[in-house]
Amino acid sequence: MQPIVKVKGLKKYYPVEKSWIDKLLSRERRWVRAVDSIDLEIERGETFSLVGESGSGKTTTGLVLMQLVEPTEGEILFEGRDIFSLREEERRRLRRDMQMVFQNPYASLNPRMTVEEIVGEPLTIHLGLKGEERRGRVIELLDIVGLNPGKYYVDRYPHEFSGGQRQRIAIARAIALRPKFIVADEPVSSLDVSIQATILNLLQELKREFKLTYLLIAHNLAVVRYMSDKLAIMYLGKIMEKGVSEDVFQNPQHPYTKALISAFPDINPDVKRDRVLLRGEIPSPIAPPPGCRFHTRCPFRLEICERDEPMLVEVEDGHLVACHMVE
Amino acid sequence: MGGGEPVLEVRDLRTYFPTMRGTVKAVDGISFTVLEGETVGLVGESGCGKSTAALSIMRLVPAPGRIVGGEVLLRGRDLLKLSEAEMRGVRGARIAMSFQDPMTFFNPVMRIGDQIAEGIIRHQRLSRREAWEKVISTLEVVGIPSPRDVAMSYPHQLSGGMRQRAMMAMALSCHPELMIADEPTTALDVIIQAQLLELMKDLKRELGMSSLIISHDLGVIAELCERVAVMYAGKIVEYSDIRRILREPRHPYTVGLLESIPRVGFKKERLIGIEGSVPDLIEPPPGCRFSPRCKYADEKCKEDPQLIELEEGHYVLCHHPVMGGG
Amino acid sequence: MSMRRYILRRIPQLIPLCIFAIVINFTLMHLAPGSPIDYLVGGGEVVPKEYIEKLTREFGLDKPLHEQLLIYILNVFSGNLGTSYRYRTPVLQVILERVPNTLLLMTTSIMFAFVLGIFLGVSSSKRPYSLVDNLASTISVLGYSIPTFWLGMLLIIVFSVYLRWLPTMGMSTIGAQLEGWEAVIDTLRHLILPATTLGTTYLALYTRLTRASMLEELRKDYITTAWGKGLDDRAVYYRHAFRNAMLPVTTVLGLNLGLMLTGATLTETVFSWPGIGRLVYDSIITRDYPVLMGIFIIVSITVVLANFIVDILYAILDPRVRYK
Amino acid sequence: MGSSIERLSLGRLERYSRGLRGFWRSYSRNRPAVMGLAILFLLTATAVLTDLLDPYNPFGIYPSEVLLPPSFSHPFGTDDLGRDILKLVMFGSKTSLLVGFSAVFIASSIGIIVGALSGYYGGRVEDILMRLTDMLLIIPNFFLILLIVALFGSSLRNVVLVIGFMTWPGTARLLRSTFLSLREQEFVQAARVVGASHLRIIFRHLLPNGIYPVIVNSSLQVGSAILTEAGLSFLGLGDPSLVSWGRMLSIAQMYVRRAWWMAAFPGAAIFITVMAFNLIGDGLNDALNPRLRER
Repeated sequence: MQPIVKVKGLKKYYPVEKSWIDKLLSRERRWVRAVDSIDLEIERGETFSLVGESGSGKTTTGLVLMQLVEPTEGEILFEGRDIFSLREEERRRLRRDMQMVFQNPYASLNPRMTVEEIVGEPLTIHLGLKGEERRGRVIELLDIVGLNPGKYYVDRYPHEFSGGQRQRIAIARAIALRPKFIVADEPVSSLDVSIQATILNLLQELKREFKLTYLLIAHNLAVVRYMSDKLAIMYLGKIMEKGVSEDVFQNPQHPYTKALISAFPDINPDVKRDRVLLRGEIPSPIAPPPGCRFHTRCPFRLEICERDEPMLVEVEDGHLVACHMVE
Repeated sequence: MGGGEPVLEVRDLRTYFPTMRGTVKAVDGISFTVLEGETVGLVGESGCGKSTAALSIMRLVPAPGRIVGGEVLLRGRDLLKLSEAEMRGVRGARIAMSFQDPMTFFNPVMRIGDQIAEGIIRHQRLSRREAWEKVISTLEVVGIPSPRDVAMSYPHQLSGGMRQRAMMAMALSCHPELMIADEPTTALDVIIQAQLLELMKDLKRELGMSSLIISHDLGVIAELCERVAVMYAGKIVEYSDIRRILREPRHPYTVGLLESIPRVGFKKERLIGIEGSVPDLIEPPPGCRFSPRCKYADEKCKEDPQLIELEEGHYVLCHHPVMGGG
Repeated sequence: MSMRRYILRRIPQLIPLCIFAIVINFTLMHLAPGSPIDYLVGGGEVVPKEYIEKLTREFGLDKPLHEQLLIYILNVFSGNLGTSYRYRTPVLQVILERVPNTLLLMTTSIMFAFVLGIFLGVSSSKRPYSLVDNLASTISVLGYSIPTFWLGMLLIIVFSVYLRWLPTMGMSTIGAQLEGWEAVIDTLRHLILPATTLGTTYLALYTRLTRASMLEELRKDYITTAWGKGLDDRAVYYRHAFRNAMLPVTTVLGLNLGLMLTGATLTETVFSWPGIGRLVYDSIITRDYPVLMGIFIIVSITVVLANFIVDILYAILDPRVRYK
Repeated sequence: MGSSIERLSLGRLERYSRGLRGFWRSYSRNRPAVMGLAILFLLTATAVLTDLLDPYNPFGIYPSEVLLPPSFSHPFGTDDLGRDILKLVMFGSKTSLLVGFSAVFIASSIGIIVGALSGYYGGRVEDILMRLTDMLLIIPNFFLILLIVALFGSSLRNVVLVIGFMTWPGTARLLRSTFLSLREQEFVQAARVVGASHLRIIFRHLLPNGIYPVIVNSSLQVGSAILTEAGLSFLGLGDPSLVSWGRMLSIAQMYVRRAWWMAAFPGAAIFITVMAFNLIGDGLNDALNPRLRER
């Protein structure tokens, strides 16, 4: 079957501001290599997670996918069509199929719009709905996301809602046009733990009900494990490991993945884990280390790691790792 | 571990904020104790009053908030009865506090070293040069590889992890009897968070300090603390040692909280979560504040529950404590 | 980044600003009714023919427009701003003669306003809505709204006309041949009213800015940290809040320098203080356009330079700018 | 705010009136600001009604009544031509308000357009626009206005146009910086994801959230435009065919020793008017600033 989303050789470099001295000396322009050549395939109906720390490039990947940012290089195929070769009009139509849920529900809802206007906006833009018809649909959507009865909520402003409720409104907006694919960028990380669970469950239910495909962007490995079918671990703009979620969690291959998993504090009081502690901090994406990008912090570093960049290699069925150790 | 004299005793502490719409009872009668050499956790979701509780202990509640009642005993002496000048001698010297986001909690135009030295100069009457020597050695203690460079830096030049370490160093610099850490790892990435958690465990072993850790993350609390108080809507709803709370939570809120947390350790088919949202603290629900979200709630829950000791050292504020764990 | 590099990086931004002012002048000269010659010698009265020819040559008025502009810019940079119609001397000389007087007036008022304004601003920020705060707020609202020239006239009416304590106008008593200390005291007596007038405007500005900025800083997290270290009021307010509060104050003051010069102009007019401002008034009355244009250029360049200095000051105060 | 409390749905009209009432509640808490508003009403009424009620000719000469001090028949006294100062002051209000409002209308329109465009699109043209804005912002604009008015004539129309065209950069800068920060906000990105057009984003999402500082600023700008006009007139660059407070003061200068009232009353009028706008600006700022609103 054709994957719903296919990312090929995606690169996104942001230029670094040059001072006039640099211009005068015609120094080379420097780039922040936010995403540096990654490939992804997302199958219909699955939840694919992008995992990494801040600065890993996971959010940028999501923004490019949602056409909020133009890629530097590479292509993105949605149902086989390269979205960046489409005309403006077609691209806008594509938004009916691709939607997004943002990280911070306190920032993602326009504070001067009512819930009806917020959730109804895509309906007006794409279907030209107005008045009672639109209102009815919005109420329906609110009921679906668990804000029921919807009619008590349609006329309120975002500031009258708690964080969890706001995220529900944002989700209602995202599913308003019955999209096929949703990018969820850290959808619960700014919510309280007890609320997180309810939102995650809602996302799961909606996925089943509307046959959605998710790209989940998250740093919380526990959330990722709970939600995803497949995942890719990113570090400094590159994919370090990817595969079926359970394979990766039960049998992590890349030292970075191991470090990530062991770093996560757990509430199980009986397990004493041996942490794979990493030294130092994530290097600057302007001048990423040569060879394997992770070698500066890797506890198992070999000489070759400083020279050659490891390729993604399949270690078991569908489980790929970019590390010289496993080659 | 533990078992010593109490360093800090908080009794029936109340801190209220008058607002246009009414009084917000941010902290509404909480009591707990930190023993010599012990680490106590204060856990709860945003808006439950845990940070206000910490600021109340330091008597740093921002206006218009006010401590309206209770006692804060530091080795038996009520801090709320001290004059402002006496209290200044306590802050930073006997109780030190580190804050959540070191970027905003450091003065942006002052060198890190000067900011740490300031407290040392104030409390230990050292010269600037001597203070700086102490700064450097304290920065070494918190595992900063090139302490001199870091001391000479401005906050924006450091990474988040470094800033958090420097913040730790600032709190430790005067050897306080009690250290309060407000969300010590929240602003950090997992890997850096792990580094910091290990550091805090090391420090605890080496210095044997008493501390109070405030966090929304039970995982962090579970790694660092011996005892934990769970806060909900301005009150402590459960209070016991950490293992007992994780294994046999008794308050429905604690149970719900534990069931909401996804684990990295194993895949779970379904999380439970707690429906509804944190109540308005101006007009809290009558009786038990958790009752509107509680599946066990009944008529009785409209009355104020009392803190009961279910077994030794395990307190619950509930009419219907859950039996047999979550 | 070092301070030197920072300054170096800023310098090229100055030149276009200066040129911009000159280009405006040049454009106005050509757009305004009459020929550019009128705006180089002024008047409209009969000017000797050879002088017109000399100017035409000097400013290349027979050349194409873009060359003229270039010649004009070069002329301005070498100090040639034309000739005053009224004084029959080079404009630059006329203006420069007045600069010290304006500087005396402005520095006196600024010093008075700076010290008092910052004191008021800081004290009112310590206790918002207290008596001091209300006083400071009232002063700043009043001082911000009061027309400088009116305040000057009121002071003259009260202190010179009715009380007869202080002189009405000028910088020195006319006719009195004073020397040494007596001359200094005489000047100071003349200075009091204009300096108070001008100072009131600045006072309002400083008080308002300092108060707002201090309140903003005192709300920030690092202030909690400072209290948490056990520091006393003085350390928290001055070592921490004040230094940060001065950052926006310096920027806004740089931008408000034009406003301050406006105040100076109007004050000088009221008190016949022989500075640049009074020169503006006299030039308007006598239609001495070359001087008026010259003043615009000089004032613009001064403001641009002052802003440059403010920027550097800012970088000294704020390491985040320096090390970006 | 009590999100669990059930409330019946509200109509659009009711929502707006609710918003308006909320605004007024916080605005009216600021007593000086209410006073400012009252003064503004009074002034507007004066400006409108003077013409209608009193066909008094402000340009006549009354030699028998020259320089009379305030009295019952002339509460503000008379000037050097024997005219009643109270009436002149009333006539002057029209000039001041006209200059203030129209100049600021021009300045705000330009400022909003330039600021919105450069804040939203931020391309090459906008770069240049912003350079121009910054330069105009630094160049001392009173001197520039003065120069232009001196060269091109001091008719009311010129004065208004020049003030209007020279004072927009502040607004542009303000709106641009607001737009720049709003543009990065998630709700604007969300609008893009939903497929909103540029115009829709500007008008439905950015402007409603970014216009408030501009409104506050405009109110303050009316005050300073009035001051600028008064300053120009005082320096002899006012419209000679109109009564203006600044011109009255300019003439009063010559009679400072003999007739204090000639200076006192027109000046007080300028002072009170400018203060009214400043107070209104402060009040709007407090009422529209969400951070201060909850207190």
